[in-house]
Amino acid sequence: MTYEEIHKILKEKFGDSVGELVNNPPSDPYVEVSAEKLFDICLELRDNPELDFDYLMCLSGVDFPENLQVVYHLYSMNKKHKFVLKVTVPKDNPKVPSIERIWRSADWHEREAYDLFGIIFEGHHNLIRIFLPYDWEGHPLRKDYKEPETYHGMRVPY
Amino acid sequence: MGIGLSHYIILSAILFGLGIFAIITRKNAVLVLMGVELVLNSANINFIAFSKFNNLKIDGHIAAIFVIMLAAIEVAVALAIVLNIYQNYKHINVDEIDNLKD
Amino acid sequence: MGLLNRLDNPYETGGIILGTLEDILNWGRSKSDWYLHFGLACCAIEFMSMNASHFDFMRFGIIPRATPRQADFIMITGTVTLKMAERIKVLWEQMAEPKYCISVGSCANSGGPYWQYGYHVLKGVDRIIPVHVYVPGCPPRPEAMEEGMMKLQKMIDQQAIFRKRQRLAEEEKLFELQNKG
Amino acid sequence: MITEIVFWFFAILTIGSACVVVFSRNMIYAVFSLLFTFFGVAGIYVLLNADFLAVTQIMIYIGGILVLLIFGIMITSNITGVDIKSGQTGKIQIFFAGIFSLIVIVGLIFIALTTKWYSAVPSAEVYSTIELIGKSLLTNYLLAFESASVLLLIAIIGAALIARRK
Amino acid sequence: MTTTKFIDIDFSKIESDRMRLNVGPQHPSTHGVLRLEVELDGEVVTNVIPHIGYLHRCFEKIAENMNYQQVIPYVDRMDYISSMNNELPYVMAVEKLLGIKVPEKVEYIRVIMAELNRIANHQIAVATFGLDAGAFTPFLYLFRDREYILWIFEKASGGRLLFNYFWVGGLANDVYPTFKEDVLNIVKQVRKTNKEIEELLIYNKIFIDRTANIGVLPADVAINYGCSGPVLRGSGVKFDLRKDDPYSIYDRFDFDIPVGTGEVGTVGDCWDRNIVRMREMEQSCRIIEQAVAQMPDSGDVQAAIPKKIRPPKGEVYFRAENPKGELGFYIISDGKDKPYRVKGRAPSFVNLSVLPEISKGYLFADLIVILGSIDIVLGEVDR
Amino acid sequence: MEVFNIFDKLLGENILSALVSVILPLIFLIIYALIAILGELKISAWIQERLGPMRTGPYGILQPLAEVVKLIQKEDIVPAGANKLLFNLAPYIIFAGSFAGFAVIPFTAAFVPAEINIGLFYVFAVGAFAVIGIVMGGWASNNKYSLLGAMRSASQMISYEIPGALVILSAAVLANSLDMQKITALQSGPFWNWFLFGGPGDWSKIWILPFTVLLSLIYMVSSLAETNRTPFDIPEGESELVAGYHTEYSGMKFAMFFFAEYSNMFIIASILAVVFLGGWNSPFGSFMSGFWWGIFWFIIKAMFIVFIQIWLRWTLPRVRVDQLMYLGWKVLLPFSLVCFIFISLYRIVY
Amino acid sequence: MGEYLKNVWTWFYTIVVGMKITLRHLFAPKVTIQYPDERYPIPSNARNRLQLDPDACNGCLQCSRICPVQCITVETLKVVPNDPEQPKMGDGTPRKIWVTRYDIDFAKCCFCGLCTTVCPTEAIKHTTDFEYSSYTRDGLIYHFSPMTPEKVEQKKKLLAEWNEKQKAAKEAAAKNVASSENKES
Repeated sequence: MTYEEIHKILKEKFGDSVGELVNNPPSDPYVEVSAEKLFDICLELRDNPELDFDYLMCLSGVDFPENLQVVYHLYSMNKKHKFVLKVTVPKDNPKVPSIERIWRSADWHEREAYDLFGIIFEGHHNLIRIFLPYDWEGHPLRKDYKEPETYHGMRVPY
Repeated sequence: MGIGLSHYIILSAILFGLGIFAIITRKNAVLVLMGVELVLNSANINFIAFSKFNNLKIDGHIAAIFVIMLAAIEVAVALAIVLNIYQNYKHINVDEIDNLKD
Repeated sequence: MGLLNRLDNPYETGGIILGTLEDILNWGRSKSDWYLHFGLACCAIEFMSMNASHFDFMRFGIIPRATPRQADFIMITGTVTLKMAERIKVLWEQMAEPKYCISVGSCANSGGPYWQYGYHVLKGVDRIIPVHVYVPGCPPRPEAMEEGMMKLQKMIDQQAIFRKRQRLAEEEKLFELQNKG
Repeated sequence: MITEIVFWFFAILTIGSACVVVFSRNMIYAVFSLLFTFFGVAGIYVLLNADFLAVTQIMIYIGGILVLLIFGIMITSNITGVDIKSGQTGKIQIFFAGIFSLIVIVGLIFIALTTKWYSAVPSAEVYSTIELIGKSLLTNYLLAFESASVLLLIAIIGAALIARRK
Repeated sequence: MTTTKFIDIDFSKIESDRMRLNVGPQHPSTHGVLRLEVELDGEVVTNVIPHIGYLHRCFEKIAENMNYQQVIPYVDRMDYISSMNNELPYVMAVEKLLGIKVPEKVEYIRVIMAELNRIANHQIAVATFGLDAGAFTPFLYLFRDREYILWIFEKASGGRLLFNYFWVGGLANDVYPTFKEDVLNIVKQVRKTNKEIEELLIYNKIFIDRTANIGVLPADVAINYGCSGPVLRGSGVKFDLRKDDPYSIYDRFDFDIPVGTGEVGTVGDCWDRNIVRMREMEQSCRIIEQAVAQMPDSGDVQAAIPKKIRPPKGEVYFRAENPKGELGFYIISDGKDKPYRVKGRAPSFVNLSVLPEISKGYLFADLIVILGSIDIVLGEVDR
Repeated sequence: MEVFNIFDKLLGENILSALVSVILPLIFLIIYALIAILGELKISAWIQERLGPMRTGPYGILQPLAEVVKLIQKEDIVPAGANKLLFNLAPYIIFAGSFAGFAVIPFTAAFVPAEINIGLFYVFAVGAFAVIGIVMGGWASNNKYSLLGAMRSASQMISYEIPGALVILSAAVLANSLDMQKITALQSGPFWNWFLFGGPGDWSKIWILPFTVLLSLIYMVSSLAETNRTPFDIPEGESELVAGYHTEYSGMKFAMFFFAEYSNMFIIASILAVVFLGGWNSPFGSFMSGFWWGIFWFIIKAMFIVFIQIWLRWTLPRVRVDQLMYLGWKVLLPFSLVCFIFISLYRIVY
Repeated sequence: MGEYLKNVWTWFYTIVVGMKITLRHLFAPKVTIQYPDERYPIPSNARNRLQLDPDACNGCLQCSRICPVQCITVETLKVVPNDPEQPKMGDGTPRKIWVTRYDIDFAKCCFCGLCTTVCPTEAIKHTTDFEYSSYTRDGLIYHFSPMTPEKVEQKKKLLAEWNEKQKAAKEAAAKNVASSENKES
């Protein structure tokens, strides 16, 4: 199935929660969806036998100057088609529903996005830091992040 | 003074007394078992001592072999019971194991 | 005490027994170095290559040990992150004297490629434990690690156990420093 | 002379380590000093010309029973700690137990010293017991031997059944 | 930060006779610096909690501060065992953003190098897997062969382990004249050693008993966890990006996708994951032979690209079949000479997350074997 | 008949000879251990197409010596949480257990440190000390890896004592003795008189020939398990338990463990050599036999078995704990029982 | 039972097969290269220690700019036209820039080879020398510039004087212009 067809199915089912398909090559086409409906949309994407997205390729957080974004790259093993979802959340309240229960691979990816960007995935069973130590402060992949001077008595900058 | 029969008997008597003391005072079931082992060992010393000082009759040795065998059996079964008790009570204090399992 | 004092004197003034003894002890130490099996990152792969048949680290009498208690030296092969640094400190403390440390690769020497923006990388392992030999490279060739090892052996060989050859060792260090510039 | 030294050595080893077994509050010390008790008893056996029994003692008591006991303690205690304390019963109980066992010991010693034992002077000629033991086990004591083996079998099965997890 | 939580384990749930064992980060068998918190009931593993991040080298932050060319050395250091395979998706992602096509010869050299590196990677994987099972000698036989491959890499690119060889738009330099013969010799040597390893290790009954029926990963669980590469194929899923989503020139070669069949145990056990790697080495040999035969002798090794790489505004997700699985790069460009965001979708990172799922109920010794069969590289997990 | 009275022998009139018979094995043990360590390093290296130690003395032959010199100097650490007394005691108990076995090993026809008539049984029994020592050390270290390693080691050694004992029993039935000297003497003559090939006797021994070969294999396997060597080195399996029960040991105490392992290897090897390979007998009948030749043949045979142990170690992967138990209880035990029964039947018939 | 016996046989058989292979390797020729005595011939393009040819370096700073890890520190001074030395580059062209400092910190270098590819004069090159481990951290910082500190000071002074002169000349020229303008007006 092409991006347009998938988008049409989603649009019919969820209406305004699904944004327009943005397609400007060489970038991959993507769709912006609202954070509230994300869980249902993902469930539909996985369980609709026509769509059958059983494989979450990648989940990335992005820090744009005014807001944070989570990007979901989906793939279907059987149908061999791809799809890209984007969720935009404000910086002061970065809350996205967790889709860990739909694709287990989202578990660690969400923890990573939480660790590095501070995006809070609601409903995640174990949202703790994954790379950095548990007592680390700040989310380093945000553009305004300043590295700490010391950590446990060890100097951090060169 | 050469080492005579009485030396061995006294040695085994002391060992016996110590074993009895351990059996009475110890709370832990495994330590009680260890007391029993001491008692059995003291008995064995007697058997063999008597055997030696009786013109090397072999009967004492046979008896000792059976005692050793019995000790092995006893420890195996007793430890199995102890493990079972531990699984039910989470401790093996013999004084506190006083209710029958229903 | 008098005897001890005399024995304590350097070679030249007659402490021959202790001098020879020290030679033997140093020989044993330098020829039989057991390392702590401790790989961190890319350099660890080259380190494995060095253990493999083509380079055969064991030629130098070096045997891997899994526990720090039995190891004589530790090779920090790879990037030390802040999360890891405390563990390395503990490991170092667990090792039995006499102990040595070789820092292998740019990352362990100074943070390497990550020294600038690596917010989670310790910039040089010498900030937490003493380092005896620095081996440069990213990752160093297995031969380079062996060369570093030989440098360490040379250093151990001339170590002063009974304070005999302190002067010699200092001279050696000075020479090394001058040669670098 | 030499026999005496050896006897006293083993007697003191046995009694001393048995005292540790009985009085130590640390279960680990207790169980490991049992090793020396058993070893001492084995030494006594050697003195008594019971070579086969001495080796059997080492093999079964040290190699088998002691290991089982250690496992028992390890499984039934918090095994991660090194010092495992064992509680003893109340002071009065200890007192009475002490009195009782002292009476037993003194009584036994009294009996041992006063009784006129039939004591043949052991002949200087000593010989191996292993052949005799083997022969008598399969002749005079055959019934006991066989029933013992049946008992062992039952004990193995029973122990396995009891200890098995439900 | 208000939301920073500490270790999440609910200690009240743990029974008193369970033992908690801390494996790593300084443990001989964790393939780097992984820490596993293992809950043992006797010898049986009841729960595993991986703690990663001991090699978190801030790749994504650094990539935002480098220009597109300078990122390549850092990409090398992600999965340091198969650097060529790492560079491939990155440079192809940037080329896709730029919209350029590289010369024919470059494609062939890239494929040959990537497949050689795949062999080298699988050699390490099988070797360390054998080491986890306690076999030391096959480890050294495989490392001996890997050394010959590294010699080719060094002659071609100058680096033994980290190459910086694939550049955006081409290669750093052309290969040396006797390249083809060397590669064909390697293929011969690899086949010979693999046969020996199969006899010595893979079909050894002790090894089979150690690995068969252990750590069974069913296909649907594997897909749901996002596993890829030999871990997924070991579960019997015939999924290989070189065939299913062809990139570069992989559609020109004839090769098979080996999958786990449960030859000695259940489909998806450790032995299957391992045998997939063994068989993949053979397939890589086939690809290399075909590529060497088809490769043009002369030609450019660098496409015409501007000196300063400034891709247009946009974003791209490009994935390729790394030896360990699907390696994807998600690059957002804002039109400047430095990428706005680079996210590496590391296969090991995803594959490792399946470990708690497949190691419950096995013995502690099996846990080590299961971890070895997943074949992770911590540089990639932690990035 | 010789009498087991080691004390009379030790402290009798001839103290000097007694001392010699104690010290000689110790010296031999030290020299042997150095050679075996070097052999292990070199053979493992050659199997792996490497060279092994090359830079300590010519071809690295001084390597073990350097290691000893180094281990003497190492700091002797007692971990913070450890039980000091037991921690320090354990290596000596293990070493004593393995060295005690040397008391009865017949090096040659005329020399055996302490000749006793139940030698085989004795060697087997003193092995029990090693179990206790390992458990002691593992526990006292206050380290979970050590403890797990010690528990595994103890259960493994106890399980494999049974098939081993059955093999010894079969040998005793065949030889009608437990005296190692006597067993060796029985196998005098050319090599087909060895118990490996059915022992001395007429052609009827062809019936038990497969069983004796099988028995020697069973003993080889169970002895590997008892000495904790690959494929049964689970207690110290590097990939699981860092170094098993001696994880926390350093310096000289670790060297004791090391020594004990190698001396155990030799004891096992010499039992095999005595029981199945004719001990100090020359393989060619009376040709090349005598006091010194006896020592030569005995050591050659024992060293060959040590070599096989090393060879196996560098060939095989490690088995798992439950497989080890399976192998011990469900494979070796039935097989050795069958062999025992057949050999007993043979003895009854012939 | 059959299964059981077969299993036991496979155990035995595969072990024997393995032992056969290892025995064969025991007598096979060894592949070890005994490093300090024998060496593997390192290919000429291998990337090991960097070496600067100070004669060829024209101080363009490209290497320090391309370096991903910023391990190259270069400081330059302009050559003044009235310098009494009038230095020449390696190929004979007159030098325009003094390289007063050229330090490479090999404790940071990642040996990616980017600096060698951007160098216009091939002054910086990878050598095949890898044996330069050091007892101290500072021993890994290499100073390639041949100029002594005194000489640098001298050149700095020269440049400052020249700059002064230039400035003065410029001012004078400006004044001249201004005065001439003044004159004209």
